[in-house]
This record gives sequence, C-alpha cells and structure tokens, in this order.
Amino acid sequence: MEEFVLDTGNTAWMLASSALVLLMTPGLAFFYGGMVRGKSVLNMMMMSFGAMGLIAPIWFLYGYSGAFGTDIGGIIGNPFEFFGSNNLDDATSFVSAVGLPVLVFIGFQATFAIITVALISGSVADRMKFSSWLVFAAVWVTFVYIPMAHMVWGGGLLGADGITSSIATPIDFAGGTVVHINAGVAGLVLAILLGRRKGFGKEPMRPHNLPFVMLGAALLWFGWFGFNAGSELAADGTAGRAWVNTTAAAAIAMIAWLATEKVRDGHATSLGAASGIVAGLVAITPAAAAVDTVGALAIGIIAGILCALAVGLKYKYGYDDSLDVVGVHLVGGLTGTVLIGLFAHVGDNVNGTWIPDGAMNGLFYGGGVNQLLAQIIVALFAVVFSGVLTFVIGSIIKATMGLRISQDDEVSGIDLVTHGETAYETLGTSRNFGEA
Amino acid sequence: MEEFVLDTGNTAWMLASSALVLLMTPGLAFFYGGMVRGKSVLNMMMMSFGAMGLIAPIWFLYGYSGAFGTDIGGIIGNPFEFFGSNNLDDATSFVSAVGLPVLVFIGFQATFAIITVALISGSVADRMKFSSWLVFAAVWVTFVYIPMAHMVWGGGLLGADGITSSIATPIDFAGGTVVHINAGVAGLVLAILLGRRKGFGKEPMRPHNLPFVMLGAALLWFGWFGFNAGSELAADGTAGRAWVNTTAAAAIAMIAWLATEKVRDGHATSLGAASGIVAGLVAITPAAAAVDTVGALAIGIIAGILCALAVGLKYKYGYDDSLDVVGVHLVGGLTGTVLIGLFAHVGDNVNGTWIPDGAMNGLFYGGGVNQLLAQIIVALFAVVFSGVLTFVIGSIIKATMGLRISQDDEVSGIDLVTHGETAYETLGTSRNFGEA
Amino acid sequence: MEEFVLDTGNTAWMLASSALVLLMTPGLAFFYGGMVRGKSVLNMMMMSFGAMGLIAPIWFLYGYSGAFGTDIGGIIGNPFEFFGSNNLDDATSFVSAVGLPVLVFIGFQATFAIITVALISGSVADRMKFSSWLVFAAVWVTFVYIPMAHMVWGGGLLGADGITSSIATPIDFAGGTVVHINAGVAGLVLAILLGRRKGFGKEPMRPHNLPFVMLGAALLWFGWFGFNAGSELAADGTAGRAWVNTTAAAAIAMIAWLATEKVRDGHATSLGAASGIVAGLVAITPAAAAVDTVGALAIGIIAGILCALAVGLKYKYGYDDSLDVVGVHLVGGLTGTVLIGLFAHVGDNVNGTWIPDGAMNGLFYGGGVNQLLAQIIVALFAVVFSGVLTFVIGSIIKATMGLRISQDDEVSGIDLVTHGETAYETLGTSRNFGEA
Amino acid sequence: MKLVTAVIQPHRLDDVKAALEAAGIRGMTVSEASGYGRQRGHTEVYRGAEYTVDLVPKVRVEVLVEDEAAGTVADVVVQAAQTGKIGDGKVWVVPVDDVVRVRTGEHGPGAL
Amino acid sequence: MKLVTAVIQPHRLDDVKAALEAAGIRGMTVSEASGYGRQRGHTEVYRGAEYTVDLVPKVRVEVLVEDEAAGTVADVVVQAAQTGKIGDGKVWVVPVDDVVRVRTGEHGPGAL
Amino acid sequence: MKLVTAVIQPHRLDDVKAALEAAGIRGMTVSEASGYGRQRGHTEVYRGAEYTVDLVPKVRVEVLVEDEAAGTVADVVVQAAQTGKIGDGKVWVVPVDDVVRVRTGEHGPGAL
Ligand SMILES: Nc1ncnc2c1ncn2[C@@H]1O[C@H](COP(=O)(O)OP(=O)(O)O)[C@@H](O)[C@H]1O
Ligand SMILES: Nc1ncnc2c1ncn2[C@@H]1O[C@H](COP(=O)(O)OP(=O)(O)O)[C@@H](O)[C@H]1O
Ligand SMILES: Nc1ncnc2c1ncn2[C@@H]1O[C@H](COP(=O)(O)OP(=O)(O)O)[C@@H](O)[C@H]1O
Repeated sequence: MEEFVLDTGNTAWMLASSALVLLMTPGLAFFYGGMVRGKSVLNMMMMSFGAMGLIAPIWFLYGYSGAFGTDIGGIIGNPFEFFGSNNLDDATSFVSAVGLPVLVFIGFQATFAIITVALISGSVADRMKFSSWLVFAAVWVTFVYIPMAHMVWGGGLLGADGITSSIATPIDFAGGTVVHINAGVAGLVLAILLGRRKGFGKEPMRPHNLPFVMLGAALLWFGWFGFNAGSELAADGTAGRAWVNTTAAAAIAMIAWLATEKVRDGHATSLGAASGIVAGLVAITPAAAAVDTVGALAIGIIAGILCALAVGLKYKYGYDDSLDVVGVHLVGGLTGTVLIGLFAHVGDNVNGTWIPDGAMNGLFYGGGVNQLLAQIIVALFAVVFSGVLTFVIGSIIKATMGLRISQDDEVSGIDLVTHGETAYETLGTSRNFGEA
Repeated sequence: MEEFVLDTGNTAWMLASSALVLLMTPGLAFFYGGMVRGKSVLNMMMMSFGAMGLIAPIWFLYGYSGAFGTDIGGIIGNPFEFFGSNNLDDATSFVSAVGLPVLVFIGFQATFAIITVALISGSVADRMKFSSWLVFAAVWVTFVYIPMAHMVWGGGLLGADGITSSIATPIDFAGGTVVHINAGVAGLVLAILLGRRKGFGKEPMRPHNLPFVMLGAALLWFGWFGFNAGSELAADGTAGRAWVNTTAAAAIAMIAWLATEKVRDGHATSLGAASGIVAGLVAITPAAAAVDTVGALAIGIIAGILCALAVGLKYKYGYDDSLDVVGVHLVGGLTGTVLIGLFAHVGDNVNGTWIPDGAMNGLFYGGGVNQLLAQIIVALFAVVFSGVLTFVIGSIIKATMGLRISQDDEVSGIDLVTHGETAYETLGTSRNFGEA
Repeated sequence: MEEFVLDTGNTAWMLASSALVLLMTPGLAFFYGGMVRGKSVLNMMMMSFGAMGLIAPIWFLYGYSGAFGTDIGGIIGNPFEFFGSNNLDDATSFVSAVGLPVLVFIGFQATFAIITVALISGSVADRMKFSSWLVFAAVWVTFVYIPMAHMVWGGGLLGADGITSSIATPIDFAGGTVVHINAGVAGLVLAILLGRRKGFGKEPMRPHNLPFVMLGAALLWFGWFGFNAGSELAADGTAGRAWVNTTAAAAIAMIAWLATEKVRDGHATSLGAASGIVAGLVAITPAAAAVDTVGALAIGIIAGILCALAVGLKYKYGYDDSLDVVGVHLVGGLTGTVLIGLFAHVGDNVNGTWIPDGAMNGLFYGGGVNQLLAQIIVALFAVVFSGVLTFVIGSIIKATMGLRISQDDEVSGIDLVTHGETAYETLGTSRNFGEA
Repeated sequence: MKLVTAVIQPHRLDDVKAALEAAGIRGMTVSEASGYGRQRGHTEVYRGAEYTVDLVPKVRVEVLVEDEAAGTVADVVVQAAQTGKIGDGKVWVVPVDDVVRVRTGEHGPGAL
Repeated sequence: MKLVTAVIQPHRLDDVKAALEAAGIRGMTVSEASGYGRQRGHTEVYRGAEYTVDLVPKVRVEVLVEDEAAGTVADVVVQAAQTGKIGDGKVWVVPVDDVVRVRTGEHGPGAL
Repeated sequence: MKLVTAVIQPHRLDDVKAALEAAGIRGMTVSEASGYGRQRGHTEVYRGAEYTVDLVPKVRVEVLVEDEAAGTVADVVVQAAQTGKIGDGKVWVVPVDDVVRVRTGEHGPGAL
C-alpha cells in the first residue's frame, strides 16, 4: 500500500498560490470595473464576485470530481466519486507524488474555475441581467469548464493519450486552453447573443477610473504567480522558471502594446499598459515552463502587438465585446498556445524548463512541426467545443429568462436599476450636501 | 535536552500567513472607509492604521508574553517573561513541535491583536476623538485582548483545562471568541457610550465609495487564508481543510446575504455581497478545520442570512453601530462558535479535519450535546468578559479625556477637523482649479 | 562534484517573497499616484509600470549576470556569463547552500532592481518627458544599480573584502544602500536637473486621493515582508526576526511621524501616517536582522522623526523633490544604515539575529565604533557613486532628448498631453452626461 | 442679449447639443446639477434601512443669444430634450446687459 | 417671473429644502459651488508646508418663482439657512423673461 | 445691482481671483463647468477607436456688484483671464433686483 509523505514546502507554496489565484478575481473586478462607465461599475464587479460565490461551492460539491474523477469517455470525470470533497485519499491522489494533500489541490483548482467564469463577464458589460448571469455562470462551469479541465488536465481527450497522441502531447502548463481560449470564445458568443450596447461605436464610453484598471492589472500580475508558478504544484526550479517567464512576458508585452499604440495613435496610454500586461500574462500561461527566457520574451512581444491590434476588430465586425475578452484572452490564449509549437525548449543549459512526456521542442529549437500541429489541433478543438456549447447555453437562457436588461435601464445605469446603488456618492448625497 | 528541528515548509507558510493577516487591517480600512461618507473616510482609515502603529510595538514588548507566558490564575500569562521578545528559545517554545521558530509565531499573533482592535472602530465612525481612540486601543488590547487570547489559546480558563473541562474542550480554531465576539461586544459597548451620529436613522449616510468596500472585502478574504489556514501553524492537510472551508463559507454566505436582500428589499447590492463575504469568513473562523465541506457551507448560509437580518437591529434598538460590527462580527462570531456544536465532524472519510483533545463531534454528527454546551458557555463568558471590561475602560476615558468630537466638528467632517485633510481634492483645489 | 539539494520550504518562501516584492512597485504607483494632482496621476503610475516593463527584461538578459557574475575589478560582474539567464547551475550557484534554485533568486533580485528605479520617479512628478524617463530608467539601472548591487551583494567593493575590510564588514541586510540611498540620491539629482514645477512652493498641490496613498503604503508594507524577510533567502528564525523588526519599525515610525506632525502643525494626518510607515520600512531595511526588537523600535522612532522633519527641507533649499524621495528614502536609508553602527546586536538571548562574518555589534552593544565607521564609509561611498553617475546620465539626456515637457503641457496636465487620457471621467463624459 | 438656461435630463444632452448646433448655435456652457421636483428620486435600502433620494441628476445648459433668437433657442432645446416624462426639466430666459469675449475683449452681440 | 439664487452652507441644505417645501415651493435646482469671501478657508499643512485653502464648499439653490413670491421665497431661504456665522452666504433675485416646462412645452407661470 | 458671470480657462482662476481682490472685490462664487465652442476638445483613442471630446473644462466665476462697478469688474476679469487663445471664455452681466446677506438678513448693496 502506498503511503503519503507530506512535503511541507510544496504544500506551503500551494497554499500561498491558491490564495494568490483567488485574489485574481477581485483583481479582475477592478480591471473590468475601472473600464466601464461610472453607472455600471458595481454590476461589473458583482459579476466577478457573484462567480466567486457560486463557483466555489459548485467546485467543492461536484466540480473537482467532474474534472479529476475517473475518466468517462475522455470527456468528463465521475462527478459523484468525490462528491462534497469526500472520499479523498492523500496517498492515492492525483498529487501524492509531490507530497501535496489533495484538499490543497482542490482549493487551488477551485480558483481556476472561478476566474475563468469571471473573465467572460467583460464582454457583457453594462447590459446583462444579473440573474441570467448567475444562471449562466453555474450552467457554463458545469457543462463547459469542468469537461474542458478534465480533457486537458484530468486525462481526457486533450491530454497525453488524447486526440493528438499520434502527433505529440499537447502542452498547456497553466491553462491557455482551459482558461483563456475557453473564456475568450464564450465571451465572443455571449456578446453576439446579447447585442451591442446603446451608443456602441458612437460614444466614447471611456473608462471611468483608470487607476482602478491599473490596480486590477497589478493584482492580476501578482496573483498570476500563483496561477503559473503554482501550476508546477511544487516549489522547485521549474516553478522558478515559470515565475521568471511570467514576469518577462508580462513586462515586455506591456512595452510592446505601448509601442504599438504610440506608433498607431501617438500616445502610450495607461489603459494600454494595463492591457499589455494582461495580454502577456495570458499568452505565457500555457508556455510558462516550456520555453526559455528568450522564448518568453518573444511570446510576450508577439502577444503584446497582436492583442493591441486585435482589440480594434470589434469595431470592424460590429460585435460589442465591451472590455475585450476576445482581443486579449482569446487572441492572447491562441497566441501562447500556438507559439509553444515554435518556442518550446527543453534541454541542457536551460534551467528549470519542463514539458510533459510525449511533447517535444518547438520548430525553432529542432523539434520539427509535430508540437506545432498538436497545439493547433487542441486550440481549434477548444474553440469549437466552447463556442458550440456556450451558444446552446446562452440561447436557452435568452429564450427563457432573457439575457438583457431594457434599454431604458441601460441608459439609467444598471447599478441603480439592478443593484439599487450607485458606486460613488453623487449630487444629492455628496460630502457637500445634506449633513455637510 | 530538547533540540529544535526547523521545518522550512511550515515556516515558509507561517511567514506568508503573517504577511497575509497583516494586510487584513488595511483591507478593513478600505472596507470601513468606503462605507462612511466622504468627509470621514480618512479618520476611519486612520483608526485601523493607528491600531497597526500602536498594537505591534505593544505586542512585541509585553503582549505576546502576556498571552503566551506562564499562566497566572488562568487569566493571563506572565507579561515579563518574554518582555521585548527576549528570552525566547525555539526548542522549548509553544510551537517547537511544528518546527516553527517562535519569533515567526510572535509576528503571526501580533497581526491578530492588531485586527481585533481595528475591527471595533467600525462602530464609532465619524465621531470619536482620535486621541481617545488611540488610548482606548492601547488600554483595551492590554486588559481585554491579551487576557482573552491567553484564556483561549495560552492555556487559560477557556482552554482544554478550563471552565468547560468537565463537559468538552471548546473549539476555536482561529479566533471566533478572541477576535470576533470580543471585538463585536466591544463595538456595541463603545457605540452605546458614544451615542448616535447626528442624523442617524434620518439621513441615508450612504457609502461614499462602494468599490473601496469591495476592495476591502477582497483583501480581507485574501488575508483570511493566513488567518484561518495559518492558524494550523503548519502546511498540511488540515491547513488545506481550513483553506477550503474558508472559501466555501465566504462564497455561500455572500450568496445567502444577497438572496436575503433580494427577497426583503428587491435588490442584491454590492454592499450586501461585501458584507456577506465577511459574515461567512467570521462565522467559519472558529470552525475552519472542525467541519466538513457541507458543514462549512451550512455555517456560511446560516451566517449570511442571520447577519443580513441582524444589521437592521440597530435601527430598531437605536444604538448607532455605524458600520455593523455587531451585526457582522458579534452575530457572525456567535453563529460560528455555536454552530460548531452542531456541525463539528472528524472521522473517516473527512479529509483534513481536526479538533483538539477532549472535543467531540457536533450534535448532527453523533457527538451529543456536550460540545454545543461547551461552545455556548465559552461564547457567553466572552460576551460578559469583553462587555464589562470594555464598559469600564470606555467609561473612564469618557469621564476623563472624553470620547466624542463636538457636533459642529462632526457636521464639518472629522477628516478636516481632526486630521486637517480631505480625502479627495475638492472644489477649490481640484483638477479644474488653481493651476489647472 | 557538488550536488544540489532542493529545500522546498526555502523555495516556497522565496517564490512568495518574489511575488510580494513585485507587488511593491504597483503599491508605489498608488502611494505616489495618490499624492499628485488629478491631472498627473496616470503619468505618475506609468513611471512605475514602465519601470516594470523595462527593467525585468534587462535583468533577465544581462542584469543578474552583471550583478552576480564573476567579479570584474570589484565594480561589476561579468554581464555575459549568464546572459539571457542561461548557463545557470543550481549546484554551484550563489544560493545553493540554502537549497534554492538559482532562477528563483534571479526572479527575486529582478524585483529589487525594478522598485529601485521606480522609487526615483517620485522626485520628477508632473513634468518629466515619459520617453526620457524610460531611457533614463534603462541606462540608470545598467550603469548605477547593477554595479551598486554587485559591490554590496555580489562580492565587490562594499562587501566583506571591500574598502572597509580592515575596519568591519558593512551590514546591509536587504538594501539600505543599494536601494534606498541609491534611489534617494538619484531622485535629488534628477529633481535639480529638471527644475521646479510651475507653482512649486506657492500652490498647495494637495494629494488628489489620500485613500490611494494609504493603499500604496499598505501594499508597500505587505510587500516589504518579501523584501526584508525574503532577503534571508530561507524560511528560518532569522527571517522571523526580519519580519518582526520590519513590523515593529514601520509601526512605531508611523506613530513617531504623527507625533512630530501633531506637535509641529497641530494635526496628525493620513499622509503623515502613510509616510511614516514608509520611513520606518526604509530605515529598518539594512538592519532588518541585525538588531533586536528594542533596536528596531529605536530605529523606527528616529527615522519617523527625522524623515518628518526632512521633508520640509525642499522648501528651504528650493529643489522640487515632489514626493519626497530625498526626505524619505535618502534620509531614511542613511538613518538605517548609520544606526546599525549603534544598534547592531547579535548574541545570546536575542533570537534570530544575524550579521555577516567580519561585522560586529554596534556601539551601544559593546562592539565599539568600527561598525559605525564602516557603515558611514559605505553610505558616503554610495552617495557619491550614485550622485555622480546620475548627474552624468541625467545631463546627457537633458542635452540630447531633453528632460522636461513644456510649461503649457505641465499646466494642461501631463496625463492628457503625454498619455492622451484623464484618470477619471470628468465633465463632458461623466455619468451625468452623454448617455446618462 | 439673453441668457437661455436649460435644466434637462442628463441623457438628453447629446441631442440638445446636436439640435443647437443644427440651429446655428456655436457655443454653450454645460454643468452638473441636481433637480428637486415632481419627479421623485428612487428609494434605496441600505442594510435594512430605507431612504428616499430626492435629488435627481440633471444637466444645466447655458446659451447666450441675441434678443430675437431667445425664443427659437428655447424652443429648440425644449424639443430636443423632451421625452414626455415627469422630470424633463425647465428652460428659462434672462435678460443680459452685456457680453464680452475674453480672448479679444469684444463687447456685445459680436462676442457671442 | 424671478429666479431666486441662494449660495448657502452645505449643511443647511436639508433645512432650506424643508422650509421651501413648507412654503409651497414644488421645485428647485441644486448644484455644488465654492465660495470666496470674508469667511477664510482653513489652513492645511502638507509635509511641512502651509497653505490656505481660500475657497470653501457651498451649495447653490435656484428657484424659479412668480414675481410676487420672490421676496417671500428669498426670506424663507435666508431664515432657514441662517446660522449667524460668517460664511452663511448670499441670496439674490434676477428677473426672468420666460419659463418653459420641457415636458409639455408650456410657457410662463404655469410652467413653474 | 448686477451679477457678473465669467466662464474662463481653469488655470486662469488664480490670476482672476488676485485681480478681483486688487480691484476691491471681497466675495465671489466659483463652480466647475464644461465649455463647448470654437475651441474643440482633444481627440482620444481608446483601444483603436477614436473619439472627440467636445466639452472642455472651464471654471465659472460669479460676482455680485453695484450697478456702476459692473463694467469695471467685467474688464478686470477679462484682462486677468486673457491668454489670447481660442477658448478663453465669456463674461456677461445680468441685472439683479435684490441681494440679501444670509447671515444678517441685510438687503441691497450693503449685503455685497
Ligand atoms: N421652481 C423651480 N425652480 C428651479 N428649478 C426647477 C423648478 N421646478 C422644477 N425645476 C427643475 O426642473 C426639474 C424637473 O422638474 P419636475 O417637477 O421633476 O418635472 P416636470 O418639469 O416635468 O414637471 C427639476 O428636477 C428641477 O431641476
Ligand atoms: N460679491 C459676491 N458675489 C458672489 N458671491 C459672493 C459675494 N460675496 C460673497 N459671496 C458668496 O457668499 C459666501 C459667503 O460670503 P462671506 O463673505 O464669506 O460671508 P458673509 O456673507 O456671511 O459675510 C461666499 O463664500 C461666496 O460664495
Ligand atoms: N453662446 C454661448 N453661450 C454660453 N457660453 C458660451 C457661448 N459661446 C461660448 N461660450 C463659452 O465660452 C467658452 C469659450 O468659447 P470659444 O468659442 O471656445 O472661444 P472664444 O470665446 O475664445 O472664441 C466656451 O467653452 C463656452 O464655455
């Protein structure tokens, strides 16, 4: 019989990482909340907080089991196996090899499910019914996120023995497909189902509080260390590699975005800096330990430029992806996932890098095209899977409870109408009025 | 002779946990600061920051020794034993069994003393003299917090060999009595001694910045991982259990509070979400590793509903507990402390749970009523102890230096009058004026 | 051949510490950003974020190698040795003794380089060309920071075998010279080269958002645990000592600053509390594990008072060190560095303290004047080194691309002119206008 | 000359601006205000206590015009701002003795 | 018709609102302002430098009334806003040529 | 009495205040506004989309004066606020029937 040997160091790092990733969702609430107009900031934040409230219990009840339980058809794990986070055994768990108590891993994974759902909310700003959002969140995590997590990390179709097994094992270190492509596609589909905000493309709809956007970007970067370096599930040199690559990519993507803006519009904006950071973080996520420092910088630069260009697409094609879930998360996620096929680099001289068995170096590092092919196949699969299922779920909600608030309410502001509040004290109750 | 064997993993987790809990107090400053009107936000925050400034030195000088020094009459430890954090010995310390250097434990405990004092400030918003607050903080931590910490954690009257020893060992994993009931009662007593704010019950006194309230709630949740999972003093499966239960309870309490509001008032507010999170965190604190996932969810739901209802009591009974220290911390702390008697659950199949020797499962898990009784006794003891001593301390300060600023100053705003500042640049010095 | 033995506990703490220190720079962005007027907050924050974007890649490419590569003349390490973070070997690295993968150490050190550069930006508020700032940042880190880091920590002139080797080994636990004196002097020189802001000394230029200043101070304190306790590079009792001393000094320095203000101006301000915290953190940085609790409190009190007085000097001498880089970082850094010569205390009874071989107790603890002398020499060397080089770099940029925006642009606001944005939605696009 | 002042619903500002521009008006001054009138503010509930917010957000638009244009301008604003719901606001006209353009020091109708 | 404008201490607004309502006034427009006058602002010290803030927060209340009511309304406001301390503010009355209710297009006293 | 209202560039406020003080004016009321006129706002680009911000920040200064002082005061303001660039703003003068000092209830010129 196996015995569980606790590694307190790895456990310490994973407890900290779990806390860090949990903080990303409020960070996102500020990143998104600062970007909307002052009349809908609370609703924007409530979509993130609501995701925390709903998804955590779902994860602890059946989500973990559905993702990491015994495989059923390559699509999903048995949701009843560890129902209620029961029937767990540290000695035989998924993470026993690194001396990690399985409950810590469950907590860590819960934070991934939460943030993925919250990411989607950026595309529905200012106009989605809050009740429909909550229903969507619960249904989507169940039928889209949990299967995707299983397929990639739980031994399903997108893992080592999955659809690309004859080509190469796909690499997704920390969630490029499960989190970013998944949320990005869902955001696009929801934005289309919802329709455009009144005034989209005509009015500026400027961010009402850019320091909040920067606060959000900072908390996201900080939390992302848990996301990427934590995905090693251990405190070792590979975690160090992920830490360094994460910082390198986020930093240079910010510079690349600013440079793109400067050339195109004449100004390097703070909104661009915040967006560039996130674009770099998104793109490096699947590649975090699979590339060397130069590879991380290359991925960061490419993602910074591509995402800076991609956020303009919505005006061209007329879908109101309000806060650029598509431009940043879908495009960034695809960029990182595919570039692994070029830049994956494990070998002598490259401290800390790691790729799974069956994966190989990228095209630029002598590994041929196989890895690139595998990455592209997985990315496309994720796009189609998430797109079709999100469309079905969104359409059913639209047909039943409806997706959107009335246009009058949208004009008055969803904070006031839906939540009965305004974010800041305004005329009539401000410092200068009433009781002085 | 014993020898100290350092466990770097446990130490790593406790260094991180200590930092996390320290961050809770600024988090509280934002949680509270966003809730007051714009003319008193700085004073609100200064009460939390002032607590950090005063309590940390007190703790390092005599506080730790008073709480964890050799027991004197079950009430307090010898405050001179480790005066100035000297005479420490890792090998014989309270925490040597987990390989933790005692200084790390002293730092961790300092953060608990700080936040407990800061919590009280919510009930005295807008009107307490800042000098009196500082004196109160120093005196209260000395005569109320330190003895309470000793009684519960330092081997005193509320521990294994204390007043309930013939019934059951009370369970307080991370500070339900010491921190939340204690601060909640103190807040109630101070609010009564101070009297109501001008306009209480008549004017809205709306939160001036709800995103700040949400930032505060987020930082509190984040820091609470150090508080609860850190209270295990080790990086192991029990810490993982505390992590998961903390998240489960906070999440579901938010949903429960929102649901209560929606039914009662018709709106699910962001203030409610933030408050619900804190209510869940408070309630799960004493129970963090003593219940299973379902128990944590149950405690969260009950606390969310009860606290949402309890915050209305102040209007009924006419005490101005301005920011609901009573409604959230006292009611939430009592809820969690008592519900342990129903939900405590250790045994096969429940990964990571832990209760002290002499404690037993709750009523719903076959342990009978003993644990429930012990929990109720301890809670009542804490209410009376904190209530009486706070009343004495508050009354003395009221009679000597006075507790309250003048009503004119209250109307003008305590920020301007007491601190000589206003939080935001206002008309006359704003962006649009002066040097544009 | 040596073999590398991973210590997961130390690695866990250093991964967390690295994340903490990285968060300090956004923290600084808020600390500084809240202090400027509303028309230049974004530029203020962008100087910090820009430093993150530029310095991280530089550090991973040649910075680490320049600081910790094979010594060249006591001044710098070989920048090509580990170019691109390659050619690393955990077994022979600088940090192999504590079982830390060298990549983790590289990441940790990157965050120090970033924050040091960002600190300087406080003295150039509202008026420096953003392009010139970016060029300055890249050049300065290369020619000033990297050599200084090498001299103090990489085995150069200010280390054990350096210029004071015949007197005593200088003590700089976490960066009093490398970070604070260095940035403080650079800030002074840049402020003089730039000249004063229009209206300096005549108009209030009040902080536009004091809660942001407090948020910044809180994040700095939180991150500083990584900075100071992380500088032990291990999770042990000395890290615990650094944690406790950091908190003690920050807390009491806040109180000391507030008391100084109260006596001098009649008000204890929130700006003073935030500033006092930072002053205490700066001063304890070099001494973090070299003094006992009482020493830490003494250093905190002295730094709090001195810095509170020093921030007034700019009005007397007429240099526009806008946000007090000199008054807080230079004065605080010098205070801490010199006071080590009085308060250094290692020995029985003092848990966790540590000083390097060749260093000795301070004057007040029986060590004589040698340590004091060594500290003063090192401090003066750093002042001169940083001063001269910063002057040369700043003058060249001034003569070529120019340092300063036009006065018209300064009056209009650098956010709008340089970044094409305003921080908050203002009249014309606010909640009340346009689409309601 | 006359000063036409309009207190309107914030979300009508864009239409009012467009209508005035169409009517040949080349300048105006806009500011934030709060209105109190037949239109009652919404009710808010904070932690169990209910309050009525009786001041509702409005926007004030001021236009200086020549005497003979005052009536037309007022009508243009009324038409553009009208939604037919309570709270649409008021427009009023006040006599003006003189107007000066700061840039040039010019007085009278030419300063408009 | 007349426009009565009052610049008052912010904390008197509630009483002024109540007094006007009691006097039968059904509408008004309120906005933020800063006053400069005999009442000097407070002195602030920031990091050792002292500044006088010479603009103090005020609230502006505007009420459109029929000609004969102007005096009464001004008096009602003065009474409700008075504290007797320097800085209580000013009330002034301006003639108005016409008033229109935006909702209905009605002109004159009926539009009030 | 007259009410002199000036809408000026925000950064001229200090000079206008100083000039009025030098001219013996002891009180004024200041508020924020946005101007729309010949001076066009700047163009902003957000994530690839371009917008023109057509309302630019202005400050409104109001001074109540005796009839005969109105012209001088207007000129003083114009001189102090002038930069010669488009967007300098407007000054206008409106007749006032009565002024009351809230503190004392005093009417007329003595209330100024
Ligand atoms: N007598 C008045 N004096 C000044 N402003 C008024 C007056 N009456 C109404 N207003 C302004 O007009 C707005 C709309 O008035 P209200 O009575 O709510 O609706 P309506 O004009 O459609 O009947 C108010 O919010 C207020 O700003
Ligand atoms: N001549 C004036 N024109 C316009 N507003 C004025 C004038 N004088 C005073 N005020 C306004 O009235 C307010 C109170 O005036 P102040 O001189 O301070 O006190 P008091 O009116 O009680 O003598 C000022 O803050 C300003 O808003
Ligand atoms: N007809 C008007 N009515 C009211 N305010 C006006 C009018 N025309 C201009 N203004 C105000 O004067 C400001 C400056 O006007 P503008 O046409 O930009 O420049 P200038 O007065 O120098 O020709 C505007 O921003 C606006 O606030």
